[in-house]
Amino acid sequence: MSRRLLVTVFEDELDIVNATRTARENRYNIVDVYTPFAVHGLDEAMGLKPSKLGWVCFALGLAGAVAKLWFQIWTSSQSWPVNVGGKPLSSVPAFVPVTFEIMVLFAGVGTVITFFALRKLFPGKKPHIVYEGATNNRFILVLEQSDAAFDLRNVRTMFEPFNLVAMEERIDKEKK
Amino acid sequence: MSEYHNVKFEREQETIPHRGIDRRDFLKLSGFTFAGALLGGCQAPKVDKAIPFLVKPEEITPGLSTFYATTCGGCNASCGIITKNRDGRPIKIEGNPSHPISQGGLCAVGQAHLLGLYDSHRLKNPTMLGKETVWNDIDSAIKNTLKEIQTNNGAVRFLSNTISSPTQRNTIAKFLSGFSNAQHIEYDALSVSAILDAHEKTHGTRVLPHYRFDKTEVIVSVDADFLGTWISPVEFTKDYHKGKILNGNNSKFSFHAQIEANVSLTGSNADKRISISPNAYKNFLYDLTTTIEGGKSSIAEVNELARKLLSAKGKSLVVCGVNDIELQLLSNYINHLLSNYGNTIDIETPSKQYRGNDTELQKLISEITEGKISALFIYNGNPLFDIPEGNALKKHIEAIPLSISFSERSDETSSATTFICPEHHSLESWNENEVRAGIYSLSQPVLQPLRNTRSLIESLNAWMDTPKTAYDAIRDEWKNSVFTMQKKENDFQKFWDKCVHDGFAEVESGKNTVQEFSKQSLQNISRSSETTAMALILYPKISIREGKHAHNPWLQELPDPITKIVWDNYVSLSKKTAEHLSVKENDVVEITAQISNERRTLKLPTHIQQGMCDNVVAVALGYGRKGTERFTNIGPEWFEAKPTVNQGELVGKNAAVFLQFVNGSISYNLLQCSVSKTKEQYRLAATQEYHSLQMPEHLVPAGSERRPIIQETTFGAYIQDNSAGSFSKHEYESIWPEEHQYNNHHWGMAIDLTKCTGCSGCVIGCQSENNIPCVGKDEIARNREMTWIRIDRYFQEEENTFSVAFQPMMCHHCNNAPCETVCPVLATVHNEEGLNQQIYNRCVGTRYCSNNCPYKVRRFNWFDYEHGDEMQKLVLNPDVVVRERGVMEKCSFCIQRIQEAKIIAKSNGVALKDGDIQPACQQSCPANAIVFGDMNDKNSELSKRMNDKRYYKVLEEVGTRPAVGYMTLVRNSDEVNNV
Amino acid sequence: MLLKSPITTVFLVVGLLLSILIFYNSYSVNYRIPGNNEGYEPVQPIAYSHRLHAGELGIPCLSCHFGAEKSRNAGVPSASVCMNCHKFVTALFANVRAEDELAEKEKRKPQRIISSELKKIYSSLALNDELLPNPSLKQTPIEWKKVYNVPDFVYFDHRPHVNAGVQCQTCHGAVETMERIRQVGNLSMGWCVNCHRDVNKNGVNNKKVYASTDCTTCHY
Amino acid sequence: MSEVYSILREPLIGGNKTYNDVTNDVCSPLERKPTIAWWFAFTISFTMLIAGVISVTYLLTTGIGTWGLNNTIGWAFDITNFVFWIGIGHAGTLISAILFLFRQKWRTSVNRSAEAMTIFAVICAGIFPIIHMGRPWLAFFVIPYPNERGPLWVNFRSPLVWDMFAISTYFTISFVFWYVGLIPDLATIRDRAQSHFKRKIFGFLSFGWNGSNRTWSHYEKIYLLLAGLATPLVVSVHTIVSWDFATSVIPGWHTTIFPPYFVAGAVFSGFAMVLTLMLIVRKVLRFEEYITLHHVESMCKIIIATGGIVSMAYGTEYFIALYSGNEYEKFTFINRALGPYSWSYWIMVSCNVISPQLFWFRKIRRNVALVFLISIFINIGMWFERFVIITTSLTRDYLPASWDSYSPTSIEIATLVGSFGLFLTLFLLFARFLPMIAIGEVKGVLSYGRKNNGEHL
Repeated sequence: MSRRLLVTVFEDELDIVNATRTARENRYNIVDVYTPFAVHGLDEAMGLKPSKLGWVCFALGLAGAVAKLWFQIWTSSQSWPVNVGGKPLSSVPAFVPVTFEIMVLFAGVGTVITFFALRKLFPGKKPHIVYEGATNNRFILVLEQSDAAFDLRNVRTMFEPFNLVAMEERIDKEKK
Repeated sequence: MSEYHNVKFEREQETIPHRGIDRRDFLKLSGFTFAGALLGGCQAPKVDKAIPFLVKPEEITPGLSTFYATTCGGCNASCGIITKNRDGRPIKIEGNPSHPISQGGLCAVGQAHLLGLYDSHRLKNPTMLGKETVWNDIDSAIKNTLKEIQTNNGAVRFLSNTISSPTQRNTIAKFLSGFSNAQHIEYDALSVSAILDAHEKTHGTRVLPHYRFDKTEVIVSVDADFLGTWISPVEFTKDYHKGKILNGNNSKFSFHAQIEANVSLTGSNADKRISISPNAYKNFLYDLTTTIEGGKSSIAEVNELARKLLSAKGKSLVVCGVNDIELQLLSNYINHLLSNYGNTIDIETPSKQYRGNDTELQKLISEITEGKISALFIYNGNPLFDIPEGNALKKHIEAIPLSISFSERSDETSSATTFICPEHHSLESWNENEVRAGIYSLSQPVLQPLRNTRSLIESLNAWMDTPKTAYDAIRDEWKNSVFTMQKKENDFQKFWDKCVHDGFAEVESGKNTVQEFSKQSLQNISRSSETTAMALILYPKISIREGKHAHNPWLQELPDPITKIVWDNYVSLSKKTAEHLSVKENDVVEITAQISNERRTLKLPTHIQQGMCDNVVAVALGYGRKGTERFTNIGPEWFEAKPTVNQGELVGKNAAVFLQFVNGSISYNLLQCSVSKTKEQYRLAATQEYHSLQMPEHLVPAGSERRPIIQETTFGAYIQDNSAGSFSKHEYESIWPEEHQYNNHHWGMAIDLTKCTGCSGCVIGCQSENNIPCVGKDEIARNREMTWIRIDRYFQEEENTFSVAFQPMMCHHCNNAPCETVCPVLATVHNEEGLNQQIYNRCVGTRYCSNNCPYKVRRFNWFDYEHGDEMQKLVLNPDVVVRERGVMEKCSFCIQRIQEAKIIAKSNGVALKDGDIQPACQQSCPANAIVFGDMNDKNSELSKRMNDKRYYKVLEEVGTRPAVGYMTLVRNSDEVNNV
Repeated sequence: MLLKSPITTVFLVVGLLLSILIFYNSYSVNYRIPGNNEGYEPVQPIAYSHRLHAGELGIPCLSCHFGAEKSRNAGVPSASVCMNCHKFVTALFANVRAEDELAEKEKRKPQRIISSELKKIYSSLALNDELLPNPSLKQTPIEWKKVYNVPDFVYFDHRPHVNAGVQCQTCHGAVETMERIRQVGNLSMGWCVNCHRDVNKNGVNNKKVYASTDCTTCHY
Repeated sequence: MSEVYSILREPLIGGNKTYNDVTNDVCSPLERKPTIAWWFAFTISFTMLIAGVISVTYLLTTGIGTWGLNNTIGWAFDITNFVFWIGIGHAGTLISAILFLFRQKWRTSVNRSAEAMTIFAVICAGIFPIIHMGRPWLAFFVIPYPNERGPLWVNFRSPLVWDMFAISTYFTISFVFWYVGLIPDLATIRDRAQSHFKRKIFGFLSFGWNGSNRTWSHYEKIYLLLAGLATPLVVSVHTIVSWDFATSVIPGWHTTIFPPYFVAGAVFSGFAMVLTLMLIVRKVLRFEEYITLHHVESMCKIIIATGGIVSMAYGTEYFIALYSGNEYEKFTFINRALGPYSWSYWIMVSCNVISPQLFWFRKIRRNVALVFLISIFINIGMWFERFVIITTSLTRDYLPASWDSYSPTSIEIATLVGSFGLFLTLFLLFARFLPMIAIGEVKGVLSYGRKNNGEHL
């Protein structure tokens, strides 16, 4: 199915934040906002829920730590117990450093990979640039013309105070 | 056990431990990528040959060692040795415990002369006028010339070192009897001729007494290094310690005073060391004599010694190492006054180890120089190198019509002679030595001659046209004389077999007839006027001695026990003298002396030696030997490496130029010389850089001026309290639970510092047992010596006292080994018998273990070290892997011996006995200082020592809990002068 | 990004690769860790058949490889050992009998039959066909190809194994069925160690034994 | 919501830049031909690198003997360099992670290159533990991989194994952190790239980034998480490095205060190195408006702080040693100050304790030339700190008989030079091909200290 989209372009971070907020307050259906850098307050303006990646990170870290600690104890006291400098076979205090490192490794790398997967980012992916300068100095708000009531004029007047730079309609072919 | 077997060592490729060169080289080449390592891992099957005997000799089983008792050819002392043969070739020499002379001990030289057997520079064939030839040709040539000489009654002289083999003596006598004007002259490079001469005068018999150090309570030695190089060091060391027994209340501990100028091994072990110049030796003895006769000396020390000596009449001993008849007469007289003859000095069954006669030698030299000689035979000696004016004789000897050397290599002398008829190496030939009256030590060949050589007996017999093998000759000799001197055995074959098996025979020899002591020879000895001139001492080093073994890299690289310097001889002088001459260590100085109105000079680097007498310089003999130029590139080769010997130069310089005859005997002390500084510098390489347990003054933290490494006390204090001198005990508390028990065996070691003389026999023993390479002078200078056992030597010099302590240091096999915890790859871990294992093939070489070792006993393979040429590689011990570059190594307590002993015990279904396992260092220790054993065995020799009050552990406070311990060093001196 | 490819990641990656490789390859023959010549079956200078001697004739291993009992090396028997029997046995019995029958027919003295392989032994000992010393020949040792070849840094000792009652076949496989000796087992450290562990648990043919797994049991 | 800023603060970025200016300024060095200065620098550093490569090859083919080490001193230049480089790395992580957590806005213009520096430093550091091995071709033995030896594992009690894990983790995390930060900028470059080829490459590298805020919100999260992870990591890494020594029994190594002491030292030296590089960069690439004196000053302040900690540590160490009553400890420290290697000790003290004190003066903090000079001094000083700890402690430990001295061979010196060569070469290539400044983040703080309409307060 295809959608009719309205691309509105701004040139300052405060404008885009306010524009987005107003759009949402006026019950417009916000598809996405494209900015050259992370604009603070935009999530809240768009009404995005805080990312859950924190939990992923925690879980992975824990898994890594446990696995590594077990591995160290197993290798040095089960698999082949050796008397090293008269120390006990499983001298746990000595195993802490490596456990910690592996925890960090798993948590860090794991989370990043999850993030890429989540946002379907991967090397060589074809970028989908909504509007020239989206990665330079343009702030783009994309609205969906969901119902017949949608009226471009209203939108323009609504965005006037936020010095709107450009506005154009598009038919979005791609499957959502 | 057989007497002779015929083996080609080449047959045994399969058991020579060649390293998997191909694989490892490939590894190195294949870059250092892990892919490379991976590839290196995969390899096509390596085709390796297994070549069995065609006809297997009865007693040889590949992989099994056979042992043969024979006699050491290292020096005249003729100690009893046992060679360990593997696949037909000797790989280790050890002391023969049942031998009456050496009693199981063996010195560094004795153990090292094994390497000489595989010396590729030994002559391959007899040579005539410098060209190699075959025996028949050379024999006929010689016989013809001999005929001429016989016809025109030419003078025939046979010059040799002391020959203590009756068979050889008789053969020579028989041979010479064929000539109208013939004589056999014996001399010794390290001559004690004056002792024999003196006894001829005082007792009417020219013999070398048998000194009984085991019976003495007071020993006064004037410059006699009897624990190091004098006459029979191993025997004397064994006996010496029979007089020093520390056993709680029933201890006995002899008093030993050493009067010397240079610091000798004996001096450093003395209870009291009096340092005086050789100029004063004579007066010292003279004063001692008068004091003992009842007079009084101006010197307190002399009176003190006299008192001590008189208090021990018949149990005292005065020995003098100065080869001067007057001094010897004096010491004989003192011994006579103390009625030591018959008690501590035995001249009725005298020693036969030295009988050189310097007077005759002097006569011969003049004969040679006057060109009176028409035939000269030189056997087992290198006169052109080691006698006074030696090098001057060269042209005269070349002029002699028939000159024959029996030297086994082309040396200074043999290169001057017309013919060289090379003698076997002592391990290749049948021989015997009458070491002492009634004690015959037998030598049997332990492998077939490697070269086309021939024993003296066979040569002489060949020239007499009475061909006879050495074996037959000796066997007959024994049948007719030795056998008849004993009662026990009446079947000769049995007797012979037993002797060959034991390596010696003890028989009843007739007592040597001795006259009453005659004093008249002493009449014209008087006190000489004191001089303060600079004196020069020519002394033999433990390792190189007179230079006979100068071609032996093991000995060249053996650190001198006192100076710790390797690969060179040098001028030792005291701090004061150095300041006076304004020279520093390594400055080259020139010694000048007037000898027989001719100016002699020698340039050598300086070594400043604490404890030396001022105004005295000491230089070691035996250096500058022909053939040592080969050591130029003995070390590893890389672009910053410096050669061990500069191209074309020799190792050290020959100090024999300063030798001269004084009252008919070779004098090693030159009482008048001058020393001057030169511009040159020459780097000496030593294995120890800091020489004291005292911390440097400007760095010393209050209250810890001395490192608590060596426990030391006096005999007096010991008797009061057996734990005298102990450091405060450290209570060890572990934060870990005691998880590791050593229930079966727990190996350990105890080293008695009172016994250890620092002779360094253990160092060579270890080197030969564990395939330790020679690394060359430059590596030593960089402090990269590879020896697993080193002997730490500490000095303590105060205004009037000077003392030395030796401490053998090897891996301590700590229960809580710091090296193990830090090794990332488990290449060094503990085994269930408490050993600290080092696994070479796992080691990646981080050197972390070595850094973390408080004893610094780990050795790293900085390069791929050469193990000598193909020939010398035959000495390698097949039971120990040759370590590759980049791996750490260290003392393993001779794990290969432990494993062997355990396997054998297991196969025989018996338990290991204490003493079954002896590491190489313990086996030959002439002082029994080292004891290895099982700490779990409560009755083991080790446990006994561990329960001794003197037992302590070094650096206990670090908490490493070592398995090696030491025993307090006790001296019979009045006050402790802690090293 | 290759340009910045860091030592450390290569380190890890290759470590991983390595483990995979070794894991995978420990089951394949063509990959070899040092000393692993599993399946190595070289042609020997003399086509000596263990199947015939040990199998058919049932000669016990130790009667030729007597070293195994008292020395670390089992030892390749010397030619003189062969001669103990082959002084008399010079060829397959069948061939000898054939010759005898032929001689019977042709009414002549049967002549001595010598198998080509045994000839090699005789000539190496410089013996002629009558097995008498042949001065024209000179003794030349037989150069067998070594099959079991443990790395230089491993000290294997036959004594404790044989004396503990370990069957030769445990390590050398069913030799009595082999025409030519083939290496059985890869001589890897795990191969040794796991057997040591196993006998400590189960003993050698129900006899309790103790086989140490200390490093210095084999490495010194 | 929108920025909270004080009108008293001067803006972080000078010269009223617009978003577009920022993009242009940062990207232009990548688009114009390399300058003479760049080529000059590159040739020098590359020659140094070659020298290093040659010496290392010689080392690997000949043996560790080509270094000046001996039986007593098993580590000297090798591990000194290792610790030195690891230390350098730490500043990068600190700037990017810790300052991020502390919301230090000024970090934005330096963090990118600081992180790059970290990565290159860790590469340099990582080389030494490998080449210092006697048999580096078996270095994989320290990895616990399943093997045919029984299997035989590694010794997890050994600090060297900890190092192996710490360094590899540290490298991976720093790299990921750096790269994640790089992605939006790569996208920016991609979108303004002229050549098709360049577009392709950056297109590949930028993971199809399009600036969607749904991505941004997750992105912000993981950035925070990574920062949160990197912070303890960076502390742990140098702690573990210090344990190489602290867990040993050698007087002068066996010291409990090492971890904090080493971490502080690491940050100290790291910032010195950042300054050294940044001052060059801002001159050569004309980044004065981005790396302002304000940045320089704040880094100087951090240097005073960490320098203070380090000096404190020196003092404490000495006091503890003398107070401990352990004669070996006592001796070691007296020996450091007065023994044969006292010169290295005093170089260390004068460079690390005295020279940073100058930063108390604002004038000096804002004098670029002086700051540069002092930063160099600190680098030298910190190298010597490691040398003093590692080598001079080894030269005289327990048994006087095994005391010995050490002097480096030409090979060792060449290797040290080579490691600098590698570091600089990598850094120059980075400066050539990637944005030196985090465009996205700088834009984020552009408004900092300005009115909304852009012009200056």
